[in-house]
Amino acid sequence: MNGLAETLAHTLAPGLLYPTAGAILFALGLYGLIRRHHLVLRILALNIMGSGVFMVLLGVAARGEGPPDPVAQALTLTGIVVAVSATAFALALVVHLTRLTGHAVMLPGPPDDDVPVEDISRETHHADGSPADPSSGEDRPS
Amino acid sequence: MNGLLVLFDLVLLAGIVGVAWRCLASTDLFRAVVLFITFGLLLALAWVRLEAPDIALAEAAIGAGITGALLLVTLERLRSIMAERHTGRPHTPPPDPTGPHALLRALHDPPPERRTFLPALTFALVVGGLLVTALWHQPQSTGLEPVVDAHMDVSGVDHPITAVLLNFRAYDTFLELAIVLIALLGAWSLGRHDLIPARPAPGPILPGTLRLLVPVAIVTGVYVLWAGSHAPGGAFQAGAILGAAGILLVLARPRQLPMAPGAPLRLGLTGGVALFLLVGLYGLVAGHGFLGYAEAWAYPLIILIEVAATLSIALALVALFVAGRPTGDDA
Amino acid sequence: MIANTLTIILILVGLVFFAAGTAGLLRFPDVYSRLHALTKADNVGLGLVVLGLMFQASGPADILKLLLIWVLVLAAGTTAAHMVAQRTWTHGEFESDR
Amino acid sequence: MSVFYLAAALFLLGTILLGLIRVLRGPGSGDRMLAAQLFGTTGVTILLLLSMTLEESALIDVALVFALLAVVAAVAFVRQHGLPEPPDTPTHRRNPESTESRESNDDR
Repeated sequence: MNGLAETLAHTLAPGLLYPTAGAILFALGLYGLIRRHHLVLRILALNIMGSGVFMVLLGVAARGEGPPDPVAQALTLTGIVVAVSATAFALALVVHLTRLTGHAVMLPGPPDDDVPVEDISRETHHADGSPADPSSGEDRPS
Repeated sequence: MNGLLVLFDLVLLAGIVGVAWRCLASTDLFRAVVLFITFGLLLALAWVRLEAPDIALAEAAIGAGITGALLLVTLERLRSIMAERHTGRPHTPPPDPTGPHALLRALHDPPPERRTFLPALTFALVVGGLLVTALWHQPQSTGLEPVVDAHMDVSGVDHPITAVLLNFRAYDTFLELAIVLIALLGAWSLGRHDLIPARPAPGPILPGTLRLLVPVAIVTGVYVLWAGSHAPGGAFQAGAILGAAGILLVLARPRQLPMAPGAPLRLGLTGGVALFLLVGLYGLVAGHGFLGYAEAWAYPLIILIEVAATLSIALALVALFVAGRPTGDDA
Repeated sequence: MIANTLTIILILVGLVFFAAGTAGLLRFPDVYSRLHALTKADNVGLGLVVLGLMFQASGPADILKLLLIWVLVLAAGTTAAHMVAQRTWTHGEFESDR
Repeated sequence: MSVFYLAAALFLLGTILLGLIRVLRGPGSGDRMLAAQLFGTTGVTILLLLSMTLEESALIDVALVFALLAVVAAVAFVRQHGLPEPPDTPTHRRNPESTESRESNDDR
């Protein structure tokens, strides 16, 4: 009984609980990165993976007695600023890609060089059930 | 007390993982972005629990102020580009979002195909399982805390994280400032910016709030920068706060402000890296090694670098938010 | 002792307002009524908690910071509510953009 | 006393998790934004309570920064409409007059 309580206390200490959650976040982000196609969602998935890494770092830093490891915290701080700059750059790239090709979606399969980009974007709209109607925006009252 | 703390940790972590999962499972991008903003808020609470108030401060400024605004504005840019391409005419008034048309597809991602489910799940489970196993079997160690603690008296500051960032591992910070600058150069290489138009604010509330918030943000930024030498705070957090205030100003300004002229803007953006490099080279010449300081000079030099780095980070974050080279500097 | 009791009472009443705000956010039928519910949590809920914590603050600097936080959240809540309401009024409730 | 603060913080964390239902259901983006706004305020309160429990006065600064920047996302949400066309091509070079007229259209 005493052994069980001890194991439980050991398992639920922040130094072990948070790194575990960080690993779960990393795996979750990886899963989302593989399965979702919209580039903004993929950037969010990458950010979630990054947060998982930060959580592992900070959790390991907070292990044991005494104050947490300042080197790991400083590295995380650096990482957060780098992550936000990279996110901003990636989002700028997505906007530019959308301007050039008309969609912000990474399509499955190898790119087909013969098909114009416009057609690919129409296909996605048909695929999810509602046909794209290029003229529908025009008879909107302004 | 301890049981309650464990319960708090468990609820918080369940919330964080749940929010991340729903965010990545959303078909509606707006929903995903709001969930991501909430994710940032919960993360800040987690950093507090991990005794990392410095990180929580940075997460608060970046998560609440910068990432949210960046994602929301990106969504609107995508919507506006798609609207223009689909109607074949410039997007003049905002598109009517209640209309049943393909415009909204810009902010929509269909659910993923079934055939990627098993491979993706297996891969993620294997990677996650390996990570958890590795973390659970990691030997106990105190990390570098005793080493940092033993050298605090030569660092020139009283806050261990600032000492690590600007003295013991200054090259990290130097390269990080360079990366921020490179990200900005990348964004500028994509062309000129889409300026969010200045608009007369409807009603007195928004200008009133701006008049309250922007000065308080500047004071808070300076305070956080000053606090960094002895308590949680420092150049990144202060830069993020000032950057968020700048983004607020870019978003909400009621009149077209005069464009920042090219040369001072570029000087401000590169100031942090340039000053850091100069100090580093001086250290090399004076025999303290690259990015080393003489002990007596450590405090003033750290403060000098931090001020320049704060300004550079704030300017770079605002410029990254605007995304694109400033107009009117073809020369 | 009296200060502790006051703190506990004020925080408990503040929590009631937060619970009511969340309940309103979940139960009310449209944007405008939800907005009404959550501004109560902003203004009164946080206000009461701040007032309660002031009795425990360690110095005048902390008291001023607590007051400043409350004022800032008041301004943010007012502005956000006003602007969301205005956007909903002019652009519709966006029932279809899910 | 600190147990009371912690219990209160836990309660508020619970209200955030409940409020997530509104973000998931929507239906409108305004509803989702309002929920995020409420989470911001609740987060500030949790931080204040935790600063008492953990006796870490730096957390008041974190709460201050959250309170300061709580409005940015909401402003971005409202003011994002009516971005101009891509300014990359010479025909789309910005000029102030056209911006003004377009904006007055937007705000009608």
